[in-house]
Amino acid sequence: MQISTSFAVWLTAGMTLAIYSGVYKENPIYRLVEHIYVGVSAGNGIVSTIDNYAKPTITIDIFQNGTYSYLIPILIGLLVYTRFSKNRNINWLNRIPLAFWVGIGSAVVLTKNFKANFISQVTATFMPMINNDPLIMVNNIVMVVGVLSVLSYFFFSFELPKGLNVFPKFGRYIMMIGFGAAYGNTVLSRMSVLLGRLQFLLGNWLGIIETRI
Amino acid sequence: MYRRTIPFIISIVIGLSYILSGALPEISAWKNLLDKWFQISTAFAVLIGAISLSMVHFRNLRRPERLIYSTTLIIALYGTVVLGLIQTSKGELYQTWYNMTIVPLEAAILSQIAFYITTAAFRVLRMRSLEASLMLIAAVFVMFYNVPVGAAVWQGIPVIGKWLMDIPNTAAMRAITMGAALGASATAIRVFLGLERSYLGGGE
Amino acid sequence: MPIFEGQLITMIAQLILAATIFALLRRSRSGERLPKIRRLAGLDAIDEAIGRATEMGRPTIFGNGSGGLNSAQTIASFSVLEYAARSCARYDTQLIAVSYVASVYPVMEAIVRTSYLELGKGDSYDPVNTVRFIASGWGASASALQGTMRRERVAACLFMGSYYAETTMITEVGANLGAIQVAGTANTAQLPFMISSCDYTLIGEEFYAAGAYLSKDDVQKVNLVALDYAKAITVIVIIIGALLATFGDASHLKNFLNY
Amino acid sequence: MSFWEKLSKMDNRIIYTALLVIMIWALIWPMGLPIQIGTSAKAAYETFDSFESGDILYVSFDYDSAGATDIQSSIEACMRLVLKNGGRVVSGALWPIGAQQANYAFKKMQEEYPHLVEGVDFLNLGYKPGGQMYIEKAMDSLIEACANVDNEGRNLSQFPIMKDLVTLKDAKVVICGNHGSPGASEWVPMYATAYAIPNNKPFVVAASAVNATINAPFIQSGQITVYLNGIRAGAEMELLTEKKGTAVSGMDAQSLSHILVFVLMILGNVSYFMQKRESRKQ
Repeated sequence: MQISTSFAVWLTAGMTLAIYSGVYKENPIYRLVEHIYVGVSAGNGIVSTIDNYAKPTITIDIFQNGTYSYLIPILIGLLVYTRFSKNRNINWLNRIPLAFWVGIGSAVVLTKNFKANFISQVTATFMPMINNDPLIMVNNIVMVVGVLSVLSYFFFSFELPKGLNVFPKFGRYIMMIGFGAAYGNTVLSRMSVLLGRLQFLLGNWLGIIETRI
Repeated sequence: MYRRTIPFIISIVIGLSYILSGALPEISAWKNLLDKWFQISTAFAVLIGAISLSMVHFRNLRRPERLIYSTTLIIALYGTVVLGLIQTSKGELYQTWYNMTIVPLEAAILSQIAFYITTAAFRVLRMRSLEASLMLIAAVFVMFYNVPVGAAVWQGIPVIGKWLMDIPNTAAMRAITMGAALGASATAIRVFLGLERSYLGGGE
Repeated sequence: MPIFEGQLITMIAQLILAATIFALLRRSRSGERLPKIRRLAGLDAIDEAIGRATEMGRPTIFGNGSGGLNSAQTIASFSVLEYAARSCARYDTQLIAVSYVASVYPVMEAIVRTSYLELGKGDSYDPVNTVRFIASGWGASASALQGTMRRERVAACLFMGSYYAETTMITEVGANLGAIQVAGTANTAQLPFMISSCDYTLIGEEFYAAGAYLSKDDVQKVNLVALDYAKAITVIVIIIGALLATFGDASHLKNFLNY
Repeated sequence: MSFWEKLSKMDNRIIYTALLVIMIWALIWPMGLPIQIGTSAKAAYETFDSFESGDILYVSFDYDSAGATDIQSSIEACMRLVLKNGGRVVSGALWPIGAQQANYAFKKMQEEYPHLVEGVDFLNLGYKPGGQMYIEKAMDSLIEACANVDNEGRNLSQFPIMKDLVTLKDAKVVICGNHGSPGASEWVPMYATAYAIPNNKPFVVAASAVNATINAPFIQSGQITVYLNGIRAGAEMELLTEKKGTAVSGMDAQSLSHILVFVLMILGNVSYFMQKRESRKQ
């Protein structure tokens, strides 16, 4: 294990350190590297879409297989660029692809998404609240009451009767526990990203620890 | 008038026929075709972000304090695209460039948050109220449920952490998910009823 | 022939939701009153924050995150922006509205300018500095936003919209500046950071409700009322289901809903 | 200025340095705290150990290099198990950068199992646009969803593995590597709820920890069968497949960084309450 001799590794390490320098103090190198990142990632998105999808659609589907109907969606996609025209008779055409995508998107929301994110969640809450195992029983009760309380917290157009007021309050507490859990997991996740970079710097670059890909 | 009506009719016809052909196996070919069309049309609209980005940064070229950054961004963007079109994304030079820039920068930029989250723990997570305290306590248990030191200190930590994740957190997130699903459906319904046209942008 | 296999109830449920929205809208347009939407504490906090900024003679900053025009959160944020712009114009408080989404920026500009003009404060509207497009991409925009907040020494921060990882960075700066911060988002992973560092946070649907409450558009209000009905029915169905599961067998109801 | 006031005005850079120092410390001199193997890692092990010769695993790399530390180890461990049993692996990506993560994983697998032949035992389909519509299309025809080509731009019909994977429904298990959207929020409605769960097929998600709370309701309802949460699950999977890697070696650094966050929380709160008491005295 020794320090890397690869130019690419050194440059990569330099980029990483430039970003970290920005954490300590905002500086021009940090901003420069950040702008490189924004540019390259936008460029890469274009290149990989063209390479992996747009090009083969034209060369294979249209020219080789003669599926000329695919010219229609290509045209729909291209219409989006009319928004950059100043001519009012042309630039409204960019709404056609938007309408096409929103139409299909809304259809998916109404069918698949509603089923998965609503119906399946409702039926999963049909839990027996009496069980021989007291632990399961408590869990199920907390779950059902918790879901109902959080739902009741989000009523805006009518007030619950006096006695039922405890539910929205309880719902808020349950949510706070949920957000706490979200915080705990976020710590793990963010530290992981830093960890990955440190493993690269100490491993691939400086050769102090085992390398990672 | 037609500038708004035609797009609106398109979204209704496409959307409703998509739902219908998904429901009737006999005409599911239409849905399969639309799936493919959706993919193709998004693929050919891929330049839109880059164009908006370029417009902002070409405008910045006139501002001396932004000149160097915007020039860098434009060169990085178009350099990558040109290199990718000449070499394809599998070319050796492209791959090297990509591995040197995107791979480390993506992670390095996001990992800055590790630093911010640490200072936030010191500065802003205060037990100002019962609610904030509940949040903080849950956060501590879940944090130590996730790492080995938790169990090493006390076996109860992972048990409580898992319970908090599995029961109260699931209940809260489930209700929020349901609410969001209802909200999303209502938005889709408004699209089909013609009440929601913000997606068409401003103007006439 | 199976029609809507596994989705029949899904479709019927949404037809009912559609009918409710439609009926409520007709009622409201024929002049009948809709159920009143309760005022949320977070809205008072917005007034308080702008008031504090006015007293201190320092600016109020408004941001609406990285959502595009297709995001419901962005749409809801527009109502809050309009409200904030009108308050700032009325009290002659400097408003800085920042955007980092190219498509959202012109809409924000139109909203703020119109609000200033409607109150006869067109002179206070600064076309360069009131609504700003600060950067694109969250990394660049988060640091630009931090810089703006520090340089302008903002006294009130309103962060309303679809926020992601940048939350931690910007709310901490606001807290260090001693600004009153009011935030609202439906992105649950970011809520802990808002709740801990902001004076008031509109959680998830509360944020949409705030948008509808402040909005002049009756479609938004109708939508909220219809969703309340839907949630009430959901609560009843869950209670029935849980009772069936406890004292009998909920599988019939389950199968029915999945029919 | 009292001690507590001074403490609360401490320069952030001291905290940043402390974080860096303890993480580097733990990486160079690991303490080797024991890692407990949780139920979900065990469930994942069973799921993938049940693969038989010829069974196909489809992995969707819906993340970038920032999500990789959290997710890659879990996915590699799952692939390792499948390939060990003679199964095959096909990968796709809903994120442009995901295709590269798939390449890294396959390169590693080829080092471990040199007999693997590309196109026969494994294949990287690469990034494809469309998000949830890609999934929907792939349930009908995978080749069409991919516009006929793999990540290298080669025609898909020449690869034997694609003959047995006409649609996504032919895969024995699908794993989604989830770092954000598109990701599990697309796979759950389009694939899991609509097809996999009603047909008693498992649906596995390996996600960065940020997503754990959002995905929790779908785990409880069974729409996600096996859930691998962050680097922690990665470390557990590395131990189960007896191939220690970066996840295991990083767990000590994770432990220490979590302790630091905890200590800072306590310090912050103590100084908050002490200052409040002092100001009340005055």
